[in-house]
Amino acid sequence: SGGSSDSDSDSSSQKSSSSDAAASVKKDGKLVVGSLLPQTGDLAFLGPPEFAGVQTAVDDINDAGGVLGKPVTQIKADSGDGTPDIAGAQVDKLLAGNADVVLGAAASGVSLSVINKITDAGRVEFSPANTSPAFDDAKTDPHSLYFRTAPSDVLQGAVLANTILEDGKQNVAILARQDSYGELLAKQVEKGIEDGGGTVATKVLYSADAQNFTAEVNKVAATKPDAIALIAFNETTKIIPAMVSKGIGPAAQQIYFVDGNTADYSKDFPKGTLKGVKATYPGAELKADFKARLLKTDSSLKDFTYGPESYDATVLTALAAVAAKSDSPTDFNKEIINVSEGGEKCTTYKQCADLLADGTDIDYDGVSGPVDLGKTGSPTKATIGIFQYGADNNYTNLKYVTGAI
Amino acid sequence: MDWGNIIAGSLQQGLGPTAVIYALAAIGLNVTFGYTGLLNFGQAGFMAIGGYALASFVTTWGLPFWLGIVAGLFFTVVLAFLLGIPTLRLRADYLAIVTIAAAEIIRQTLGSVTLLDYFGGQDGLNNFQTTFRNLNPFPGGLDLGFVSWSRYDFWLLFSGWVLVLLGCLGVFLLMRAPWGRVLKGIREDENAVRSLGKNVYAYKLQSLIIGGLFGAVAGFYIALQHSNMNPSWVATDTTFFAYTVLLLGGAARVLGPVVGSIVFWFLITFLDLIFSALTRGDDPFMPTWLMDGQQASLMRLIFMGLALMLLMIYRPQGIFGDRKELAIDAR
Amino acid sequence: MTHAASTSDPSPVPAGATAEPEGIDRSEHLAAAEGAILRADDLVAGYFPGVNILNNADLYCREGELVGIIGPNGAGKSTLLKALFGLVKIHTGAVSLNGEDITNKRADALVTKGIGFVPQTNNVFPSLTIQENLEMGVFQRPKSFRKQFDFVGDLFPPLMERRDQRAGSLSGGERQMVAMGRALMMEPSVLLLDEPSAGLSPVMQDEVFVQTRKINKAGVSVIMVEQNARRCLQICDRGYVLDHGRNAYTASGSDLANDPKVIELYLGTLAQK
Amino acid sequence: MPTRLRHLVPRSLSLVLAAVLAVLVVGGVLTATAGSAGAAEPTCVRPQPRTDDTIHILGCLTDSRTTPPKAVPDASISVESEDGDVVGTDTTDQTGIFDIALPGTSTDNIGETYVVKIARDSLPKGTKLRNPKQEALRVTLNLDSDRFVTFPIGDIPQGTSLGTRALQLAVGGLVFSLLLAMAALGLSMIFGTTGLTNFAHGELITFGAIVAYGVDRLPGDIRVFGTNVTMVVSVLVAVVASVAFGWLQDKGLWRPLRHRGTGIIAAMIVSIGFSVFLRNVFQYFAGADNHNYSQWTNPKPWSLGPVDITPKDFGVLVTAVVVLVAVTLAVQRTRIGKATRAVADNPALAASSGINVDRVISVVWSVGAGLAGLSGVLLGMTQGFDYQLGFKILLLVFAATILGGLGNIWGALVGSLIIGIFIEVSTLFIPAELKFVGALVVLILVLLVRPQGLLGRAERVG
Amino acid sequence: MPDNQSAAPRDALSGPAGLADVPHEPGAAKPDPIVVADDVRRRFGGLTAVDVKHVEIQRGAITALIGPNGAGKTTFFNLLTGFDKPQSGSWSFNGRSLAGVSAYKVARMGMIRTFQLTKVLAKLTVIENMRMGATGQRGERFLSALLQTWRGQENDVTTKADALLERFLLLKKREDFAGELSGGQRKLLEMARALMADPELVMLDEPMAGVNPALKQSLLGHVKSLRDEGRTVLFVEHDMDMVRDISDWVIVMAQGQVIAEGPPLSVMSDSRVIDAYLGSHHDQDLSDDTVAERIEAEAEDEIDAEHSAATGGTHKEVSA
Ligand SMILES: Nc1ncnc2c1ncn2[C@@H]1O[C@H](COP(=O)(O)OP(=O)(O)OP(=O)(O)O)[C@@H](O)[C@H]1O
Ligand SMILES: Nc1ncnc2c1ncn2[C@@H]1O[C@H](COP(=O)(O)OP(=O)(O)OP(=O)(O)O)[C@@H](O)[C@H]1O
Ligand SMILES: CC(C)C[C@H](N)C(=O)O
Ligand SMILES: [Mg+2]
Ligand SMILES: [Mg+2]
Repeated sequence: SGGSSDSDSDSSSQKSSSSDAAASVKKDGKLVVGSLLPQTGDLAFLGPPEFAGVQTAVDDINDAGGVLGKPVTQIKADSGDGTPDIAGAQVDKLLAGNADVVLGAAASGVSLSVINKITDAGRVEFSPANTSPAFDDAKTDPHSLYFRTAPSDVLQGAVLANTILEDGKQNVAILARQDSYGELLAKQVEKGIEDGGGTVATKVLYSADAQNFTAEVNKVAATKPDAIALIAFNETTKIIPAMVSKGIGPAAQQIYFVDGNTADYSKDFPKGTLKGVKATYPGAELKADFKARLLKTDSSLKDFTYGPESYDATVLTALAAVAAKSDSPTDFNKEIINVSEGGEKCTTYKQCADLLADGTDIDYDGVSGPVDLGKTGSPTKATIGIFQYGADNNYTNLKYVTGAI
Repeated sequence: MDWGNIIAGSLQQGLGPTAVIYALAAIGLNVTFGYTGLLNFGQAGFMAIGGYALASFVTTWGLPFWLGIVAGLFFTVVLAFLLGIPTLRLRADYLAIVTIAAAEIIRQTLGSVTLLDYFGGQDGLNNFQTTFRNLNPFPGGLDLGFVSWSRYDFWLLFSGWVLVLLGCLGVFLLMRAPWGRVLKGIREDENAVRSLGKNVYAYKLQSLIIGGLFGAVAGFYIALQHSNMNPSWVATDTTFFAYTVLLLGGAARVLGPVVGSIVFWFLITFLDLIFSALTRGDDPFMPTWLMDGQQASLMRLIFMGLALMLLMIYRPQGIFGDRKELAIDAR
Repeated sequence: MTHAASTSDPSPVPAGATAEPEGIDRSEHLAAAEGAILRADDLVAGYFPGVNILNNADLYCREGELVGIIGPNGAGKSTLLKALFGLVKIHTGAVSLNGEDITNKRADALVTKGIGFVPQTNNVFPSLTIQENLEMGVFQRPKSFRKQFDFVGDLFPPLMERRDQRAGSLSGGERQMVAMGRALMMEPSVLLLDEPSAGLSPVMQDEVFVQTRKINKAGVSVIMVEQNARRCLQICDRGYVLDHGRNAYTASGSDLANDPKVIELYLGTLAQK
Repeated sequence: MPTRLRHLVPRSLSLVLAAVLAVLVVGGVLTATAGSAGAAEPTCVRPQPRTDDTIHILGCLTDSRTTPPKAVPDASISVESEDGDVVGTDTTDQTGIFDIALPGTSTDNIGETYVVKIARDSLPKGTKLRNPKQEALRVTLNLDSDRFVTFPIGDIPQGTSLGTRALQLAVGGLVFSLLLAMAALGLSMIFGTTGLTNFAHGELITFGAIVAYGVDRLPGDIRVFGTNVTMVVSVLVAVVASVAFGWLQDKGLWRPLRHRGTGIIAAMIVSIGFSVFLRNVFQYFAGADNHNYSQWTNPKPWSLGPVDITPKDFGVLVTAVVVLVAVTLAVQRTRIGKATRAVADNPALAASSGINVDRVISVVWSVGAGLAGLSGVLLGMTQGFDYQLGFKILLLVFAATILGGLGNIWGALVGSLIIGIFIEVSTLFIPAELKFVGALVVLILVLLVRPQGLLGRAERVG
Repeated sequence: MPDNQSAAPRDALSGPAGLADVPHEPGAAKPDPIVVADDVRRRFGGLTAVDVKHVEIQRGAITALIGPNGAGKTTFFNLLTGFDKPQSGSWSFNGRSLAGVSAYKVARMGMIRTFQLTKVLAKLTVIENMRMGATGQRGERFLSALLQTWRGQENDVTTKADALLERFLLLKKREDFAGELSGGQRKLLEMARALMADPELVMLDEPMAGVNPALKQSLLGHVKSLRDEGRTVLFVEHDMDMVRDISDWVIVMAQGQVIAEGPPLSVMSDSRVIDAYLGSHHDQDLSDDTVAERIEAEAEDEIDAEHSAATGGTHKEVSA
């Protein structure tokens, strides 16, 4: 992929008329994917499935002959989600390693902190997990180099709100992490609840580096809500005990989790702590065979969240490079949306690549769903799962809901 | 292990934009701490002011880039006054804590939900770097064969090192002059200096302002380098790193911060690359029960902590310092 | 009197100047020091490695003797006392107390052995009250506090008056009294005094010298450094003149005080007018 | 005196440990149980799930003026299309449920907007919509599932009154401030004696929490007479380990530094390095995640009048008070208190007075680290911990110490109480995320007026 | 009260000569006072450290300020030079009121003091310490420091500094760090540094405490030459030989108040001064045991006198 000899030719999209152009990266025939996924930080528990998804995809692609005749190589970096100062230097590492695409970050907030850096350098940023609606704003991505396989929280917000109303809760408190993700998901949930006739008792945004959350929890408790939506990452393990000691724990209140904190807590809490908590996260039902393949890549997986999305993001990148006949990000970025929707359906890299080789327009349907990306590079349709925690502090599926954005 | 890549990668950081940022921040600390003896642990606060002024002027208020720069410098001076007037009469250790506290106040306030609309909360601000990018006079990046920088990074580091050298020249001229002598005198005993008819307070304030201005410029470079300004760039650790850089090079030496920064970032990256190489792959050199990739990423900080300790213990004067000068009992 | 060295430099030069006594004959010291309660032999000591302040200094003090040390500023008088007391590192040479080697022993261990010390500067605990400062003097034997406190209080009545005032707020002379008082609290058998009279009013100075003499008469061996040289030589049994980190002259107090060479180089004629 | 000193450590330690033990056992035994309210008439009994591909609009009307809310039957609801055509109507059943099927399949309906209306006069007498203007809801369908709406009846429950909240916050703040005080006392003692501004003090706090966690995670429970005392043992081990850690740290690091004559600023920088080092070592071994202890993670609160306090917090509170009183008295009653100040003022002179400076400092380090470690475990018990536990509150610990006056024991206590309580109570008026900011601003304001801290003393010039 | 202007003729009235007709009483008016203090009072808690009704310092003369330990001499220095603030009172220098004027401004006006506990700038070399003493240096302003317009002036400053160092026997230590000097050398450096400013009034706080007698003697000449240059010297000292030798006028303080004034010989024979301060045997040889015994016997009375003088009527203790 690209060396460092950039040229200033404006090869980026129509959107960027007012701002300057992204650098363009020369093609060198080798597609390098850089993964910027959480190894440390508040989302570290979601790192393993994501890494496994990318790795599985890279293996599949290379088994099928690679891209443009060469195997795809992967560079790993830590997005350190929740502590954005890690991601910056890690992106430098990826850029220096000539990564053509940066798969990540997981947290929307972290992605925002590096998006300019990545796309200004003329690379594609492709997140499997960002759900903040902010990325659909053209200002956020002036060079059209940002894509994602996770659906905007417009959808998750609606599903969560509907679930809350379905449970007969009318006056809901929202406790959310202050970042692009928490803020905007909270806003969507609030909107959904108010549209459905309910009221939001209070919406408290907390700063993730707070040492404790007693004041926030007190504030929530003081409004005596019917239910509480907790939009958080790993700090959930601090907030839940604080809620319990304020008398608004899962035993006393219906509590809702979201993608940022839906995880296996059997090691973290005594039995029964989370019993009855409901949760939502994007992603269609995980097919058994794909789950088995992820487990083959990483046998220690416990959660699978965003594993399929990571797989699909990797495959879509590869397909776009094949379609553009170039590994230059500023070339293949225009093909990513094309290969994801409209055309002959195909479901594996090999199948799709063969079709492309025949000059057919394809529509890749992936393991995470149909992955039809819209104009803004985000899925236009997606499935959200609704789950419930049992006494073992682990979650099981209640149902899946599909919706359009 | 690919030594070539490891060395190249380390050099790239050691000479790259990050080293520029810390060199600038440390030059500022050198003036306030190294020469004047003020234990200013609030350098990150000045960096925050610089970076955020630039970012918010452009992004939030849609004002010109250069106005953002001017504003950054202006608010830095304002902050130096606000901070200096109450605190410069405090004892050294009190001053340290108060300045840390002030930096945290700034950081947490700028990153707060309350001011979300202006400063972007935890995610910070984006899209303010365009003017700077467009100023880039270089047609391409810099490729030295074994290390290379992209066009933007090259511009950052070129302009940055020019500023660093100008800064050093300024510090050199100032510290050779009687002005610098007064600062050094204040470091030793401010009452003595006062008894000789020098307005100690004014000098301290000047020192704080100058140190802060360097911090603000470092803040600009933080924002520009990351193309983003958010609170985590200016956490307390940032100040600690800047101190490490300064002490590594040698406090109260003109070139101390520059050499310190280059060496620091070279070593940090070097360690990082070594340990990640040791733990990479399916069959890593380092057994996984001992260290996995995630733990490997901590090694550089573990070493940096150790290095800072050992440095202060065995070579407290840094690379350039004078051992004898340090050994003199200040009392 | 003994001219341990002959110096031809006429000016009263502080350390760093050229007048360096040479070729010291140590035999007399070796002979006389036999059986002394405290003796230091051939001390080389300093603050930094490589920079010696004491250059082969000798000193002894017999039981019940009052030894005075005078000399120009920067000669190493304070350093000598500190070296005796384990506060400055001795590079070569030996210090012994009652025949026991105490070279480079920790100061607090020497206190246990009965040595007391009043430093020249920083000789009080500023954040402790006067009474607490004195308590520190008997830290190892808190039981004897009352008795000693009364004794020191009689000696320096202002201290009794102000016993609850923090030493840090005291005037220079008041501090000196506290410092002296603290050392007396511990009933030492050997007392090292570094310029105890500095900063005191004349009447207090006299009092310090008289009391020192009295304590000495009671059996305490005393080594005192003084810039109030004439007074010091008046009361001491034996005096040393220290220059450039070694003893330049040693003789009985009155002999030294009347030696024209010593007067010219170290004592001056001011006080005689 | 050396014997005196040597006795002081075990004596004050055993006092502290006994107190910890007693309180923790009591706290453990007192774990409260709460009964659940009796079942009422069924409300909102939902229809059986369907398998067809249609979308329904459902809801449940309840009157939330009673607890638990009562179903509101016989209210009529209608759904209109955007153009005003009625596409379906229903009246609520005995359990309050209404259920209106929309025409067409789910795919037909995605993206459609409907208006759901409630007929106000069909509501039973005395019931009022919570929001009288909200008789019609516009809903846009974007999901392939049934859509739920609601028409709340009865006022929003009254929030807790300001006074009560202030009281509750103050109690929470009290617990926090006492833990802060233990850490601050340790910091202040170490500063007071060695003059070291110890930036690695936060890591001493974390150390306690981590050691306890290590013990806690050993397989199996530790039981005495059938009572699970794992946590009690963990706390004790943590305190002992912290004391040992403090002692070792002094012996292995700080004492050699002192003997080399390292200046206080250099030592301060060493402590920064040590802090970075330890923090990352902690992360190396304990990971970056937040952890909770196995016992008492989720105790139910006791209600003492308007104030909720969990038995755990109560236990922590009592432990902290006992320990603080014990240590403060030990320092005040014994000569070591004065000895520490003497050493602080002038180590050389202290040695000249016969004080074994190194031993005094050793004791101070041990006790200071023990206090920090204890505050770490207890903090971990009240709020969970991660490798940054101490680092994140270090600034507050400093603020507390300085607010009171550096090196002054009582100052540390007073400062902690002010900071800890202020932090919590201030959230009534300022955004919760800025609560630390508020405390730090208070610190700066106080120093403006009293540069030497509340209980500190000004120094003499000249 | 000051009726003089700095421009007033100074011939006959100025200097030691002007003191001839001044009455030997506390608060006596001088013909040409440079410093005038009125009702200056400083309390620490319950202790009144300074309570000066009226005092004038004669221009061009050497005035000694003596008094028992704790009499308030250093505190009075601190008050005059702006290092401390009194509860009440007014004082002026050259007719200009100094109330509320900060220390550095006082120094700039030409009133330079030294400290009883020396304050050298340890990590600056001796010569740098000296240069620092010079006033009105262009290079101490930020811009001219940056623009390097201070070179010429610096050379002059250095020449002057070297001359002073030579006189104070410190030239050998020129390039050493001041922190390496012995206690006495520090005193010397501080005094020399104070002279760098060409002060009109030099205020020395126990300048000779700890200085070797031989050196002290040679320094006295230097202090006298300051007077010959037209400067005013005010010093605190406990060394009576020095006071007698060089001072034109002596002011005695006790318990914060001025209790006596006059030329040295007359003051030293004042019985109150002898009682409170000197002791009746300060000239006698202690090596004579009978003298020593006598002193010892009388000591108690004298000390009682001194200490009641020092603590005065206020017996309230200062709370720590
Ligand atoms: N703490 C120190 N660090 C380095 N050098 C020192 C220190 N103290 C003294 N010196 C040096 O040691 C030499 C001897 O000093 P010392 O204090 O022993 O002299 P002194 O004879 O007591 O003089 P004085 O009568 O002035 O007190 C001096 O030249 C001084 O520069
Ligand atoms: N900051 C302070 N707090 C309390 N008391 C003080 C303070 N400063 C000075 N004093 C007291 O005021 C009195 C006058 O002190 P000062 O230092 O002026 O005495 P002095 O005349 O200079 O004595 P000396 O000759 O011993 O130096 C002393 O009793 C001293 O204890
Ligand atoms: C991994 C996910 C929890 C990330 C989250 N959806 C976000 O956008 O921030
Ligand atoms: Mg000395
Ligand atoms: Mg005085």
